[in-house]
Amino acid sequence: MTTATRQAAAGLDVETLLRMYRQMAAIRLFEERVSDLYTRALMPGLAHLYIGEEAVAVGICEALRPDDYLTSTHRGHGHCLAKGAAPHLMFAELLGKEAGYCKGKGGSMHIADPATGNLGANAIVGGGAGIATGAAFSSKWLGTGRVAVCFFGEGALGQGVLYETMNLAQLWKLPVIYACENNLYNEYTHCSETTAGDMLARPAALGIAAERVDGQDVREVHAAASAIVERARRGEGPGFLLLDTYRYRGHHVGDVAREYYRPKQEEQRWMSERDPIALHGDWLVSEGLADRAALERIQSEVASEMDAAVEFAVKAPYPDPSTVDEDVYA
Amino acid sequence: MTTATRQAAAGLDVETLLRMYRQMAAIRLFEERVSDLYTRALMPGLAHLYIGEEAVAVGICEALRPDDYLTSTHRGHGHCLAKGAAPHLMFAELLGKEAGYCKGKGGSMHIADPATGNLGANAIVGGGAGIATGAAFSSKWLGTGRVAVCFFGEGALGQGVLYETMNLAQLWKLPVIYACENNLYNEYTHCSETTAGDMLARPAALGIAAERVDGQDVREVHAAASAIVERARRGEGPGFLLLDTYRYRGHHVGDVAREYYRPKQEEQRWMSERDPIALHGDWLVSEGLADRAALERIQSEVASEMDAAVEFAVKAPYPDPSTVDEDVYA
Amino acid sequence: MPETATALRELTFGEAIREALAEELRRDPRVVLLGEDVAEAGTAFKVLKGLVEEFGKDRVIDTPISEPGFTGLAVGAAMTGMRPVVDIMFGDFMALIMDQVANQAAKVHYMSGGKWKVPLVIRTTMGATRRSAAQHSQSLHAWPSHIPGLKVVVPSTPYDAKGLLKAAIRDDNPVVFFEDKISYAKVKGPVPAGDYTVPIGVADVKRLGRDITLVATSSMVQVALGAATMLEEVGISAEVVDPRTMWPLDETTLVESVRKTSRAMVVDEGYYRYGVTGEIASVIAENAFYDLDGPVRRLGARHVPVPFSPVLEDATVPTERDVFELARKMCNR
Amino acid sequence: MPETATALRELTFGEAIREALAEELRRDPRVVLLGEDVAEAGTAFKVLKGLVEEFGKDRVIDTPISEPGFTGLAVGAAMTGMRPVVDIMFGDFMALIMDQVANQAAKVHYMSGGKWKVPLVIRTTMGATRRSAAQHSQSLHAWPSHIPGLKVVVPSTPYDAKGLLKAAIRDDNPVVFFEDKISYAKVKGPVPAGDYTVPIGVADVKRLGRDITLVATSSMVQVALGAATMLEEVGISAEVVDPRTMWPLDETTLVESVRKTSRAMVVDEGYYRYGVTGEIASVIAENAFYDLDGPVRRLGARHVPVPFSPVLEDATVPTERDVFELARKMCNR
Ligand SMILES: Cc1ncc(C[n+]2csc(CCOP(=O)(O)OP(=O)(O)O)c2C)c(N)n1
Ligand SMILES: Cc1ncc(C[n+]2csc(CCOP(=O)(O)OP(=O)(O)O)c2C)c(N)n1
Ligand SMILES: [Mg+2]
Ligand SMILES: [Mg+2]
Repeated sequence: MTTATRQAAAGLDVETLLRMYRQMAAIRLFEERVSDLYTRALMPGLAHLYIGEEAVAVGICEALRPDDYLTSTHRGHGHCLAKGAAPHLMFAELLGKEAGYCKGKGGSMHIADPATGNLGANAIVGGGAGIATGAAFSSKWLGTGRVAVCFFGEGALGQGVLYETMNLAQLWKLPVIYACENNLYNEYTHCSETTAGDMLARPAALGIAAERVDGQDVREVHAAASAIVERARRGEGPGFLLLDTYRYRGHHVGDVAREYYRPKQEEQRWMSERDPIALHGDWLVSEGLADRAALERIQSEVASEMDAAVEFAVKAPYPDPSTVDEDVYA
Repeated sequence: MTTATRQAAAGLDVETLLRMYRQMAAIRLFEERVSDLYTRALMPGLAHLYIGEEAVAVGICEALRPDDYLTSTHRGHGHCLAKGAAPHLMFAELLGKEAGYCKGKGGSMHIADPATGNLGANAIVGGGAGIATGAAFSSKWLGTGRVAVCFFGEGALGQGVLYETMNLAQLWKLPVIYACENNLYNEYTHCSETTAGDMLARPAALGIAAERVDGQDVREVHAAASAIVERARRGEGPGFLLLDTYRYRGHHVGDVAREYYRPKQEEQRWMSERDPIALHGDWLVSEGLADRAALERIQSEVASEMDAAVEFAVKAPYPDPSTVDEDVYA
Repeated sequence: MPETATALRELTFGEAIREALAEELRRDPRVVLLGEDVAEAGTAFKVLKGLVEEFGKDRVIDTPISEPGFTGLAVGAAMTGMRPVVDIMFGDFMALIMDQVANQAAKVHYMSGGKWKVPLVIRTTMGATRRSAAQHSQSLHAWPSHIPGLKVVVPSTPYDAKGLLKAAIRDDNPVVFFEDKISYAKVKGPVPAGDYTVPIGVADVKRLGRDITLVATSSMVQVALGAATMLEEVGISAEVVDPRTMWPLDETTLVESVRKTSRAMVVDEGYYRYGVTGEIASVIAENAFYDLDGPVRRLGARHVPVPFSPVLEDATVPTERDVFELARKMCNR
Repeated sequence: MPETATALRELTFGEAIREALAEELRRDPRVVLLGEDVAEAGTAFKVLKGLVEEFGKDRVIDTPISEPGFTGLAVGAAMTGMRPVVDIMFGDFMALIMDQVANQAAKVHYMSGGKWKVPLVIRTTMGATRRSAAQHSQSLHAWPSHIPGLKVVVPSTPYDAKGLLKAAIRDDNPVVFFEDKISYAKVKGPVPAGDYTVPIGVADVKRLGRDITLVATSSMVQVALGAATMLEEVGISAEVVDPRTMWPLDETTLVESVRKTSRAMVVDEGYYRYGVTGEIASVIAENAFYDLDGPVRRLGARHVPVPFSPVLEDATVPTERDVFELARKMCNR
């Protein structure tokens, strides 16, 4: 299927195309504010920024129903936002505030929200594999038609539990999509040092429909995701998307001196040539679907939204220390 | 490579061909005595018999050097014997006697013996994967040229750690052979219910040299093993053999009523048409390398050997209860 | 099959488990059983025999040998509307799933600020003396008991097993349920035919006594009761208290018993060190210190890997005689 | 680089660890380090920084994110002539490798009747208050301590860390070595420049006192010492005993101290229940019962998953003030 056919198949209208632009911009600006909060020592702990990978989360989540499920990772803000999380409640969680998605108990790596089908970000690499596959199991057993997307980095290909759960999904034809974000690095180690053979052959060996996708092209991601999600929804079994992408920043906000593990030029090349927001914006303009001013308007709307969200979170109160003992048991 | 070329390549002489016959007969008769000891309530616990699968262990172990390593499984007697274990010390272990390979501490599922490179049978399905891969790691790091063989049943394809260790082996080009004995059943469940996709594609996806072999043809097994073992020894990386075989008896000695999970005719067919000892014996006779009398002599020699070994074990004393606290720490 | 909650039959421990599962499968369509060889084979211990015939392969589901994988799947299924009961054949395999149990199941509710729930039961086994050697004989209930967010159940009688398993399945939290392998066929007792639950977190005084409290768990309850009979013959009246659940732990019942008897011994089949006996002994010593005539004493599995040889293995598990002798010493008789 | 065993420098805890590894890598070619991002990155905590430059990528080996896989590989390598040191980035990931640790490494020697040995060190971390939330903040040293066949080390000072790590690497048994993350940069102390070992299984009295014994482990040793200073101001003389190794446990030193002071508190950063404090308190109570003025008391991590928010997380770890106040109450002052 060519890109053109796919777009047609996915039936993308201008609203959707612009919403994807806005969503990517929102994630980018969210993350920049996270970085800023960290630098200003307003955020406890660390955070793993999604900057550069926005097209993956947005392209996939735009292909989902609101009641579809996802599991996310340590680098999870983008997934949560793309699935519909409210930035102010996310910032509040990142700052450890009572108003946050998890009442301050989860933090950056554990944003969870039943309302948007978010089963939770996870700080264990590969930790979402079982949960997402289980949500797909429920969907099939209860007949709800929901699809579950399991986001993970290519580093999670190292975790055996992923193969165990993919095998289960394929045996039982569960509606789960394994979305592998290949940003080339497991923390500070290049994936070529950690991954033998051909990444895509791994799910394929289990009989899972698997496809490699340009993760910087949001329309391409969306088209591939739409096809594989609908296939899963029809009961034809799980899918696997290998999405080539890149994180612009460090592994986490504190990882600033990166030359020892990856060259500056590599970073520069991805940022200047393969930026998902710029690429999509340029395309929108070249296709006559938006002009520069419209895109800038979106950017500035999103920026104000983020500023307000940060302000909300900064001002929000911390939880009462006595709540530490709540929510251990249901 | 055809069978003929392979045999030539492996350079099989009559002694080797006859030794393989003898080794298979020894394993068969060993296991029959185990069954007998169990029936006579002389053996504590249970045992998982290797009857029907003899060509796999023998074909592979004949391709190994005495100082090569192996890890074995719950169904491990055949591997241990093929690698050179003494039957009387094995029986002694199975009966929980002091003279046993592990002083009675290990039993049927934990026969281990440094002298024959036996790193230990393992009662955790997939439990040998790490150990065998680690032995190959040592071999490479210390430059000893040793190869490690990791035996496991197709049920172990369910264990994620296998993919983790195969990935490591391929990344680091470790001299380890993964020998997957596909006897069609994980305990009482057919492998088609537990294994999605194509078994051989799994190691292949990691870039590991993988080959499917008729596990009932000892010469075929030996030829395939020789080639892949020598390749590993040359530093060209790990290998994977998928060996089609069948266990004639129950999952363990107590599993006698088996019709609910597999038809009697299936058992009969394998036993009458694909018996590795009969097939090899017939071939030896048809090639003029042995006559029936010679084969029977081997059988009866082995039988006496086994009888003596059983007698040794039955007469051997139990360990002193005080030894229970020994060997916890080195 | 006429069933009333009062009709008592003698069932084995294993039959009680099966009956609890059958009743819950009947009661709630969201309950499914997952594990290796659980369907036609009815597990390696045959405890589930017959369930697949009644409930079908959609409810009694054979899995690959992928303990971390199917436990993880069950966590996700539990979060999204099912009530899975996972079968982990040997308790030793808990070692394979601790990430799913302790890092995922136990923490989902808390990490999400109470938003997601994990109504999951993990049934597994414990207990030695089956000549199954070091990797198939451990009693690892101390591990999950250490982890906040989990409940841990260790029933000792058929009655408790049925009632507690039903309570566990209806609980909205992850529960790890340890069944003693030897008890499956060996321990018999009266069990109501119909529906009842035993609350999680309530200890049971299995025998009243005056001179010493024997706190015993799972398989060790029978051992303690046997020892109590022997003790009676030498004039010592032993009370046997079964906590029934490791967590929540019914401290009140334990402490009250010891306040009365002024002596306490804790008997458990897990490894002796850094296990169950240390916690329970400490709880007693902290809360009944001034009533104690002497230190709380502990008996656990010998602190060695479980050996295969019967003569060695039998030396690793506390026996009636061990309990009897230690109790006699504690009572100076 | 002139090195003599007597030249003392102030090193951080992290530097002491690195020095121990560097010296052992230099001393014994069979020692290799394996783990995620251990080479150029020097681990997530930068503790190994510089080692790959000296020893090369054949000795300091980056692995995929496959904790069970590379730990299992290390078990096999240890059996066959290497002395691997495995790096498990966060102690929480112990949950992923318990099968390799408890079912394989711990049992190989015993199951083989003493024929195979597993000279393996697993270095991992513990300790909260880094705002890393529930899956990156646990102190799970109780789990391996429960398993016979393992040794478990929990150093609290740079001196002990270096000496014990060297002893662990030279030990022929699997050793799990827990390093407190906060201590890496925060705890400094004198460390000899050259070779020395600290024996595994010997406790250290970190401070002499008369009125109460504070048994403290790892990060809690600093807390106990701080509390001891506060207690001094109210006229209470606290002895601080650091067991240094959970197993073997130096019962004699603990018990002797309590016999002298007649009061004992155990402070540990692991979860409070079914953990380290229960075992140590029981050992003390069993052996010093008649010398005790009151029950042994325990402080552990609050029995909840570790929360993210600083105001919540800070309420989960025992503080100097907690120790101080409890000690004062125990001494009736
Ligand atoms: C089981 C486990 N091992 C190790 C870690 C530490 N860790 C956190 S992120 C990470 C790298 C993940 O790489 P990848 O999956 O490619 O995701 P990316 O960070 O590139 O998005 C590691 C090793 C972890 N969180 N969980
Ligand atoms: C981790 C683990 N899970 C489950 C078991 C129980 N078990 C023992 S043998 C077996 C089936 C193994 O099947 P396979 O690997 O095909 O070997 P086979 O018995 O057919 O030789 C199972 C499930 C185990 N020993 N270890
Ligand atoms: Mg990555
Ligand atoms: Mg099989």
